[in-house]
Amino acid sequence: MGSVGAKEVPQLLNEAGRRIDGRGLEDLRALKIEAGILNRADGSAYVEWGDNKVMAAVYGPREVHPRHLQQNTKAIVQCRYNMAAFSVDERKRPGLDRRSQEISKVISEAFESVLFVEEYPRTSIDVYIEVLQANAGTRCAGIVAASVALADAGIPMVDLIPAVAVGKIAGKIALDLKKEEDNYGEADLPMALVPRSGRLVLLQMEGHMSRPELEQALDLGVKGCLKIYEVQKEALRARYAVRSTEAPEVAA
Amino acid sequence: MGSVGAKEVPQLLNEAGRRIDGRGLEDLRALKIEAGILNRADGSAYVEWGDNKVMAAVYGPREVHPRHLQQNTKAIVQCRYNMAAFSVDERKRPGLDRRSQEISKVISEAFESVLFVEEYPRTSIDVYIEVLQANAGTRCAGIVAASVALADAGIPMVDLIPAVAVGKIAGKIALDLKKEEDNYGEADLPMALVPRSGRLVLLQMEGHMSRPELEQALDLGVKGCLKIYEVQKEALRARYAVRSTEAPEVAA
Amino acid sequence: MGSVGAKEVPQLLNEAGRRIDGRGLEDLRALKIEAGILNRADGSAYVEWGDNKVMAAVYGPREVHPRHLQQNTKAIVQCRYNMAAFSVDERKRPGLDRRSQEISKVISEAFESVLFVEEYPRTSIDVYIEVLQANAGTRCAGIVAASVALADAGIPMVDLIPAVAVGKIAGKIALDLKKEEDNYGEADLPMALVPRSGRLVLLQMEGHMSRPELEQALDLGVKGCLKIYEVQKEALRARYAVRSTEAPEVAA
Amino acid sequence: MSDEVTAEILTTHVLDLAKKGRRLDGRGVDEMRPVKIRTGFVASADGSAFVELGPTKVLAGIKLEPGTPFPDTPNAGVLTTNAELVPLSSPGFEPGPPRPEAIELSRVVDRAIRAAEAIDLTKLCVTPGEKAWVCYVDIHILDDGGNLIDAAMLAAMSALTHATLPGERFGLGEDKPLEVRHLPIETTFARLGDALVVDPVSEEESACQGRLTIATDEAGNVCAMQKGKVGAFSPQDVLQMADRAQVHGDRLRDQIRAL
Amino acid sequence: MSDEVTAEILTTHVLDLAKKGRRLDGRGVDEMRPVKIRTGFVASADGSAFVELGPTKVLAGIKLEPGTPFPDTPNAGVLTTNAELVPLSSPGFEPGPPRPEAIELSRVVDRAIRAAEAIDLTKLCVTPGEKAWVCYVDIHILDDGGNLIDAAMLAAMSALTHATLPGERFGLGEDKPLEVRHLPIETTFARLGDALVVDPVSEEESACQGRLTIATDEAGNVCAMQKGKVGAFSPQDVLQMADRAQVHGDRLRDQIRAL
Amino acid sequence: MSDEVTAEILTTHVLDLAKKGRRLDGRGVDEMRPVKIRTGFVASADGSAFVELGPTKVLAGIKLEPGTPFPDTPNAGVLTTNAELVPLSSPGFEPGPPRPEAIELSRVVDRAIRAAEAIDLTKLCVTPGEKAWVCYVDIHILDDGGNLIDAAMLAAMSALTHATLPGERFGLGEDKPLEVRHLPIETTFARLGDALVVDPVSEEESACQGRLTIATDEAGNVCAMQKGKVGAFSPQDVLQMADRAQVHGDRLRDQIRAL
Repeated sequence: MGSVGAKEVPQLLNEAGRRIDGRGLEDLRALKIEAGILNRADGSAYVEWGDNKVMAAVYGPREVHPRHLQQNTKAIVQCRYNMAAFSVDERKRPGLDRRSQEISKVISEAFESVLFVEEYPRTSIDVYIEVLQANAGTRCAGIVAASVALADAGIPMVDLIPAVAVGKIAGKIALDLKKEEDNYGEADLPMALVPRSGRLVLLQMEGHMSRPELEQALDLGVKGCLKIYEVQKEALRARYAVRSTEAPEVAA
Repeated sequence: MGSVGAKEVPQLLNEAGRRIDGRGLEDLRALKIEAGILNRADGSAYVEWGDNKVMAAVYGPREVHPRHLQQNTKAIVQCRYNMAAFSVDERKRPGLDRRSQEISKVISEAFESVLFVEEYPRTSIDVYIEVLQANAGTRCAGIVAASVALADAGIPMVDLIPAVAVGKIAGKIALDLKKEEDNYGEADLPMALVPRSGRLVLLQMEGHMSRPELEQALDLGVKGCLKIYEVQKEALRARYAVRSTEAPEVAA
Repeated sequence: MGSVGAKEVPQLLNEAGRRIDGRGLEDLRALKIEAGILNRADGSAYVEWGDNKVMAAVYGPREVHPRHLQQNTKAIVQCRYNMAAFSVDERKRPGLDRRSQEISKVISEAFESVLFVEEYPRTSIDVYIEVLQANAGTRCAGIVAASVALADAGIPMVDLIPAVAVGKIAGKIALDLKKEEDNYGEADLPMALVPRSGRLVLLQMEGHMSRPELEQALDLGVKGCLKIYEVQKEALRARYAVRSTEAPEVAA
Repeated sequence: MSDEVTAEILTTHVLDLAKKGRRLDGRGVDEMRPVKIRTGFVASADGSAFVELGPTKVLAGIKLEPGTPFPDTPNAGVLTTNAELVPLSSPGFEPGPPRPEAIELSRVVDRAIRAAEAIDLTKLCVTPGEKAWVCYVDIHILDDGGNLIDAAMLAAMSALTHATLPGERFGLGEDKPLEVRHLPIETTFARLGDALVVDPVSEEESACQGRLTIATDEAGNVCAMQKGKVGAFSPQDVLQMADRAQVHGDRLRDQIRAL
Repeated sequence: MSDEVTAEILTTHVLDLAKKGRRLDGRGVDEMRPVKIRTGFVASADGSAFVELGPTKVLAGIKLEPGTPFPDTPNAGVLTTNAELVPLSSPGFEPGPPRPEAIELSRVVDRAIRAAEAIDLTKLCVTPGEKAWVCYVDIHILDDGGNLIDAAMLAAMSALTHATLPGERFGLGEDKPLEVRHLPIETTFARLGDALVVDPVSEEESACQGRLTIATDEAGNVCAMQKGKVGAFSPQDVLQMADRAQVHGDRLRDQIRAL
Repeated sequence: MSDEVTAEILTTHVLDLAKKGRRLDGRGVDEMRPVKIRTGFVASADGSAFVELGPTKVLAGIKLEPGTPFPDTPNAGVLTTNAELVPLSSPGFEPGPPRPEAIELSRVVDRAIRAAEAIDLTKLCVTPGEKAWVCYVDIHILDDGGNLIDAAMLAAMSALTHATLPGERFGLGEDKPLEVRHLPIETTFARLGDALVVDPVSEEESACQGRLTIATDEAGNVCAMQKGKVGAFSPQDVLQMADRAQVHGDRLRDQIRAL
């Protein structure tokens, strides 16, 4: 989208309807999720998704810092999305820029929509997302990882929330854009779904979509999320399997 | 005053003793004050004065943030004078620069001099001034607006405080400088008066004035303030008139 | 040390084994210490050491700001090492850069190692060091001054801590480097000693030293510290002498 | 009574009203508050608009100054949008860096202007790679009566639509109107139970179970969306709101063009 | 006893003394504390002065470096004044951005130097629009015994008066004395009831009902004024203090010139 | 039980163990935790290494970009090291400017690389005084299991040793390996009573009476030292640790070179 005045636009879709990495319009990039990869955090997960590498950690429910943010009737959810300086082509200055702060806000709101915050008044549930290598779709990868990390931390949720971006390339609605598609495509629409209710807790969009395209994009995104949901659950099953093997040792 | 190394100085006073906008040395620019123009604020006022446009809002007395600034024996008065990015010829970076912070300080002290702060211990009276369009004399315009906003908020004061700058152009003492006069004049002396006591609660000056000129300037400034005082009172009368018309409706 | 790509290296040691200012390898620069030079501070000292001029002040034990840093079982020691903008050849931007923050940290830890912090729970002992003129060795000069200022403030310590840097110039271990020696030398090793225990509470090093050179450097540094220790004690004796002369007057 | 208790009672009240198809200020579910726009308010700006959306008051000012293009877009000018919740606007002001709400506001307005390609930035290039116009859109929120995003966007687009490229001031040719190619409008909805109300007031924003902003253009495209606040929407909700946003957008575009 | 109670008792005491024409340290109403000035204190600076005003201690250092003139004054050098209340100086230090008192101090000193045209900035231009000297005046407050403005101004003007333009260090000609055209001095007064006392100590500044600083030059002009603190002055008060400031200023100018 | 009480009990336990020559995790006094290094972890970086030192996890990424040499070293490239204790790594994270621990960590790693002359910065100069490579070493602490300095240094040197100078991306010649001249390694010790234990875990760092980090190079030199934490060391302690640091350093250098 941000390609005003840029020089050459690559061919994003070939004659056979294949994308630059060979995928069809409705295909996801390869996705790998591992839960419980950090020792200090209460819950954690690592996601490799196409060329994205993202780590998430959860701390809490715990005391609120700074104290004046504390709420008497519920937990607050504080998400911090951050990109490593070396995660992108041109080195990014360390620290939270305005983009990161906006993303942190909408992800915080997405998770607060599925956490039972009233159960933990006066506490904070802190969700940290570090993008180690970025290739479009990092906020969705962050949500996917953080969902699993929250489950790994044992924090009750309505549901895990899968997330994916749908876009428009060469006039067609396509699932899960990679970097070149995001840079030279016509629209980008990231979303996060609560599978149990069929409702969206995160939704952003920029570009151009007609009303029928928007309908098609939402539909494709929901389908994509449901596939991702399965991978998330599988990662948690693998994690619990390890834990239950470990358990006897600890008990012995 | 800040015209070191500048190229051409305009003629600030013609043969007939008229200033570039046709005023005589003791004339004020046109002044219009409207009270109660904002909904959320406890009190507010809007001032158009020559080519200045300034808005003021008052909140309080209310809890002090941050808490450690609270005083047990009196209210604190916190003024924040700010210029909009687009209020000046060359865009100003948003945020409080050192000039704005200094002006905020002296205005805070001016108002604390006329407010009954001992009546409201442990609270803050917050005065916010936004300069939307600037043409010399904005701190005085801000004080004029804020005075009316404080009265509109129903906060008891010794008196309203009118304010005006006196300057020196082409060797003569002149009232209420506009931008070119301020830029190319020889002195600028902003002041704020308590009409009831005849004393000054704000006084600054830079430039060159001999002892007799200083006396003349103070004298002219006091006269100017007394004219402005009438416009302030008129704005409040108009405001109370509206309110008293409204009152029966509310009571009915 | 920081001389990558620099043009010409001066001759740091002549044929007679003399350094650029005529000193031998084991000689200190001239050192003058005056205690009690400030009125407001609880304790203070001024040090001239070669071309260094450093002032130190101590406040405390007193209430901790900000409050959340307070510790229930001991005093915290907060040192702030700062260089004046005009203290170096090229003007330094005012404010604490990362170097100053690191030095502040290691000095804080050095003093906490000799103060009876358990005696003053929930308080802060604040040590301020201002470098007014800098010529290599300012952190050591700051420690020397701050030690005396702490004693002047009457805060009990295990011992005064003298400090000095040892370095390597033209392949030889040398005591108390001055600026050119520091810039073009091969190593710099600042240390602070507790004479009573023979132990080091501050130790840093950068450059190149073989194992035998390191041993020689530590040995030379300890000897240098013991000389400085005498000057510190003399400064305090002079201070107490003034005080005891003053005392009768006060009592009268 | 504590603030939290007051807030809870108000939330319940707003949601109860919504169940009966009613709103706090008596409006219909799809009824916006009246919009007043006054352009040319600030003489020191190259374009400006004072917008009232019911009690909400917003002032936008445009400044155009020569600068350097970004290295990756050497043939384009630069657009910078900044919204400030100045402390006049509500009792909630705190000193310090801008809060997430203010950052989101700036970015959502900026994104819609940019995504709709409202300004052809290549027209703002003076010398490729060297000199280009920087277009600053500064938005002052003066009185917060709710739905700041829509009010800020109306102010920004009204100010841009009536702005001047000040060539003479910088020796870069004659003054001429800034060219606005498309006119995106943002429309915000809040979910209150099953109701999706347009143009929420502050109390509705606090009570809502999800807020959605949709930017449309005059060609019938959706150009930007932003879900905010805790809560969720079904895809059907989104499509319904997109249709309604288009209607509101078209009406407001007419109003701006008629100024 | 709380700090506030202590402060109140001290204020009452100071005001009671003033009624009888007396002051805390026994001085007369128009009597300044002794001024000691030592120039050339800092070898790394291009000019410096250590000033003691009674127990108040201030160190000013001048640095001159080549830089770029401001676009609107292409023929002039740049003057930058910065005063720091370093934490040695009093128990009131707090980390963080400079507080309003420190900002006011810097600006009041800067304004007087500038308004009096103490330095002819056009003489600091090297190549118009391209290169000019930047003159940094950095002031360290080391011991706060009250009346920092006057002490800081004395330090700044003493340091400037004995500063060197370091041409050789930057390949810009020979070293030569920095030319000081005028010698403004600031004199500060505090109102204690009906008394207007010169050169207030800290306790008098806390107790006062208005503080006024007046800068004069050697030609008998007032060049700058700054009212500070809560309180008020009649125009007659101001004129009386202007006369007294001129006398003190002339005396201190002689002292600086005699260094 | 308060945090402070818990900490005190743990400290006593750690020190009691040390008296008997034992450690919390069963290691010997001179035994390091196992080191796993994976280079090339981040494709967007010009060099990277993911290092595990027991449970401690650190990721370093190298970026090389053209920039301007410093005026006082016109013939040299620029090295910049930055370590971030990202909030994933431990419960102690607080928003705001980096804390002294993080600053010390960055500077200690930076100093060792620089003092050992690991990179010949003159080889990174492109055009003297005008263009030179800037080498950014960014270190992310991901999981804090203690002894961050050694882990960060291992990650930095592993990433540098396997980094590429990306000439092609910037039109500055062919890509080629970044030349690493020396391979400094840092080894950290903690004093627990009379014991000097290598590679302390977090609890040992909290309990210790002094921490010393020693960087050695392959020629048997000590290149950098940093004493941290409250506590003290005798010169004999320092020499003993220097000998031990050399042994550990040589072993880890072999491990990095064998990657």
